[in-house]
Amino acid sequence: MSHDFGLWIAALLTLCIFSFLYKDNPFYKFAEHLFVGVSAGYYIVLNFWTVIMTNLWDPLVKAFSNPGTFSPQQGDYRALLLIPGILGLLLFTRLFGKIGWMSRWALAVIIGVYAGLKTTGFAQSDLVAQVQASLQPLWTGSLGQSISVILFTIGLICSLLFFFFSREHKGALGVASKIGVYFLMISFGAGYGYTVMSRVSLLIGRFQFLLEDWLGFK
Amino acid sequence: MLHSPCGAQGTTPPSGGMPAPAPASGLTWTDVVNDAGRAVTLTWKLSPDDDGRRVLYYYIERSNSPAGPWTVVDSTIAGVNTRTDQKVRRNTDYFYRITTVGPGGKTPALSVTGPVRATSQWINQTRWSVLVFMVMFFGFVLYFIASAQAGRKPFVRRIPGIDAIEEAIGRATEMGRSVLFIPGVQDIDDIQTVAGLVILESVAKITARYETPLTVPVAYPIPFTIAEEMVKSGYLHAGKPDRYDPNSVRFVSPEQFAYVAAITGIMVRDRPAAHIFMGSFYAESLMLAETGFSTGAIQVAGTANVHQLPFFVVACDYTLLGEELYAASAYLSGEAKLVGSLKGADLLKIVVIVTVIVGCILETMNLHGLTEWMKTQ
Amino acid sequence: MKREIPLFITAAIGLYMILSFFVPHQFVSVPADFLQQCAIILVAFGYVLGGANALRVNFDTIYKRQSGWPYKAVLVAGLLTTLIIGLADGRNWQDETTRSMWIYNRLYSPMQATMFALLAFFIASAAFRAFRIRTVEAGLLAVAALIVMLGRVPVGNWATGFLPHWAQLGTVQEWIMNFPQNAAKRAILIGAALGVMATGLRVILGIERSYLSGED
Amino acid sequence: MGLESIEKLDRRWLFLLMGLLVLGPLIAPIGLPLTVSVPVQGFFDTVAKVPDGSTVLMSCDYDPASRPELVPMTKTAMHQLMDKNCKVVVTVLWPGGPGIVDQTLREVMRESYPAKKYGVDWVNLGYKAGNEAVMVVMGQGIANAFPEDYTSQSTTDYTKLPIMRGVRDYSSFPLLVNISAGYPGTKEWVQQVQSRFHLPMVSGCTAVSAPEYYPYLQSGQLQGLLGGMAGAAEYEKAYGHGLKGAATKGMDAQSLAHVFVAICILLGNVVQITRRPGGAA
Repeated sequence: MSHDFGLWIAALLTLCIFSFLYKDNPFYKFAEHLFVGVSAGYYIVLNFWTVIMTNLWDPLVKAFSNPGTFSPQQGDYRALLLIPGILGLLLFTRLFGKIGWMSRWALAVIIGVYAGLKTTGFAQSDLVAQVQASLQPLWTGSLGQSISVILFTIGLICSLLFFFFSREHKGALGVASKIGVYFLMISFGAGYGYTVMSRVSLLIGRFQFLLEDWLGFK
Repeated sequence: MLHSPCGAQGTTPPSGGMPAPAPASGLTWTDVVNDAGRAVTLTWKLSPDDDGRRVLYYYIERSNSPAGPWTVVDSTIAGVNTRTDQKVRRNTDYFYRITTVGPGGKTPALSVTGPVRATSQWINQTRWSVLVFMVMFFGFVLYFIASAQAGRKPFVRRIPGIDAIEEAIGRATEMGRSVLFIPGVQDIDDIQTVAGLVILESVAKITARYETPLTVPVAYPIPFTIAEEMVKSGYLHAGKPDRYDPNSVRFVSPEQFAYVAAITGIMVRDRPAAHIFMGSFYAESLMLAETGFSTGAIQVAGTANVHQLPFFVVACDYTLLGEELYAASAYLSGEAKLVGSLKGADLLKIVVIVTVIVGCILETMNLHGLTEWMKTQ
Repeated sequence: MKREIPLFITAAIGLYMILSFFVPHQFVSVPADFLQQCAIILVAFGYVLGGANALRVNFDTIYKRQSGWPYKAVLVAGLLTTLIIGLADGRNWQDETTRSMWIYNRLYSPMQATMFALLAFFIASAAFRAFRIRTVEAGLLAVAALIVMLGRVPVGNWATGFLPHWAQLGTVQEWIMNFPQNAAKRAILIGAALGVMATGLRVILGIERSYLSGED
Repeated sequence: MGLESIEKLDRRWLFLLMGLLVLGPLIAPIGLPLTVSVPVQGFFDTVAKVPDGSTVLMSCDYDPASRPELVPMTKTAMHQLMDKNCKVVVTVLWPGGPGIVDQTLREVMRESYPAKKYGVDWVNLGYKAGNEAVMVVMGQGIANAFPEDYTSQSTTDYTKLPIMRGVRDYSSFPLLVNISAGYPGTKEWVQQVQSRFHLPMVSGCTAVSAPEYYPYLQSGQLQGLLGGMAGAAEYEKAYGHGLKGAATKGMDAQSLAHVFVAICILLGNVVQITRRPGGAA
């Protein structure tokens, strides 16, 4: 058995969480609340040191202590970081009822940036690139391979038709979307089976921690 | 990037009496296109001694004048004759030379290349295909929105998973228990979170109408802030702003599994009768859905994360798959404008299918034009 | 004005970000980088709001002695301790020997790994209940799951070792992943991309704007 | 137990069974049938062909998250090399790795080779930041990239670390053993070192990244590949010597768990079919 105090804490918390499998109990409740508190605190600290200090405070200090080096056209827009600094402080107006509407400016900036970025990002990586990758020769010279590719193409088209919203799924569209559902179901089943391995590995990892590190069982 | 701690000064001791390698030569440069003028690509002829023993690396050295002083900006291993310098300032003249490094010492190239100048471009030439698809899509959507506003409300098929949301809330009301809404485990930069939060507004409208308590634990702070607005707005639009409970929307923790621990706690202790999962989910999907199932609640889920759909499909009563999640907000609101955008997406699906069929035929005929055109960077 | 200004900000920034995807020139790309930086910083400010909400809700419960209040006290204590130690540790709070790292290694990371490991159990209980072959769809789901799951461990190949190579579980498993599974996955990705684009457009054009429409 | 009681089975029985099936083999391995596949045999044979007494480079590029898969490989490889009286120089390119790697190797040495000495028969040079750049610098001289070992002793002080006397650059090693969890790892070693210095190389990697490395195996750039826990277990079998391998135990647990989930699916269906007269679905 280990004589490391920290290891004991870690092992006991591990057991507290496993106890949830039997039923909800005070040990699990304790671990759950501790975990929520510690992790929330951790993320606040993380964002403070890695974003607020690194991306905002340090560049601002540099920009204002040494103004000569400020050159926006080369991507050095440090002094302008005052803007997000102020908008960020405006977020706190939410805590003071009446003027809470000012926080929406910050929200508007965040939403605008991500809506624009993701719209183009997905258009490229998940629309054009995925379609592009699906353009493949249907006859590859080998019968087995060709059948697989044709099957792939049919599956792709039918599954896409399943997502058709503006027509009732009847007639030809009904047949195609039904085939699409079959493909989706195979995909979900396969996805489930594929994941079993890594989940079991995680459990093995936890048991090894308890057996080897904590109990010293080799 | 200066890789070597030995740097340009070179402390490599000559060993075994091997002579310094012959220099590399013929350095040429091209400006990297489709960028903001921040990179140049350099290509050179390998040293004649580059035979696997006598040359170790090439240092790429840069200077602002042909006379030096030279700084090593990058290096390649022997046998590699090209590198892109991504640390240049645009519209600035540079001079480059290649220094060949071997066990026997270092030899700078005999000539210097320059002035080298990186410039920026106004359009990314590799993204025309994306632009075409996007313009087409936006055109379709705007057209159908306009036509919907003109009074022609487009038809939308039933989406059972979405109808199930109201049913689930109805049952929670009958049982006198609450509704639990989970807007996913990702931050606002994931558009699924936005979609989930938009659905939350419709859900809040229904719970306000039925006067059923609503609990919304949120993982990240900005979605939490928006969720507050959404729930307030839902209660306002249902005409019951006084029923809004400021404690119904709670910030929990961005740590995925701490968030899950808290939610499973709510599930087994408060016993909500309806669980609605709408947004981006990862490994925790199965844990949420299985624990939720064991409490006997009606569960409706929706996510576009392909790898997690299996777990919702097997453990929830209804699951919105991929695009259905995004369609849900339009469908729930029933607003003609929003529904118009669904019709636009359908039309683009036809375009995609035609592209796939035509593209596969072209590829089979050994014509690669379309595939090449659709390659992006 | 309380609604129009935010709507205008979202529309202008959103369209600008779309433009910056196609135009690499510095007049466009540099402000676009700056806007992204802004979003990251604003999101970080949000954490303080989140922390304040967590403390308010939980202090409320503790103060009113509602059921489970001692656990809420554990939560608050955990949050404040981690926060104070993390700030006191200074910039190098993630060094190997700090108290923050002790909290991370001994509290945070074992609990996280154990929660994650619980999935192995749920995967069994869901399999028992949910893979019942009532319809063709459910049958495909169950059969695909069985093949892929067994094809990924040596036992599967051992059990089908007498068959020709192409019919062994490992090979079939790989084929399912590469063709049918991939086809459906790609269709979902393409559909979801259209959904993202539609949602993005609706947000940018201000058709979807409830996030800006509280009571005042 | 009647079928109705299976139908109403408390899922906690399933949890318990799952827990026991994973825990059991970890305590008492059963040794389910394993066939050593070609890439694993290649790994074993390549290591076996290294001249006895030569110095081998082993880069352990992973962190604790990959422990169940990669630690057993590391141990078996160390065993195989030590049995041949080889000397082993260990490097780490993952920031979270040195702790677990050092602990693993010291354990192997303490338990199985107490006569061999740190600094003489093996050395752990620890972690160096820089990914591929470190590989490149190592080509100039191992001591240039790693001026100190994990215990902060100078790698050029041959009185403390006599093993380093015979180590100059990649040409000092007849073999590179890479245990890799992703980036930087096998792909980078192949591109930066194997293809450049023609240093024979074998790799052990996680199950997730194995398909990515198969092409290197086909092209002969890798002489052997261990993929995930299954690869580690097969390697333990190939090595033999009655090694009580963690991967063999883990693989037993993994296989039993998979079979158990499969039985859950089948049992669910048995209940389903027998519940309805005629068994029609």
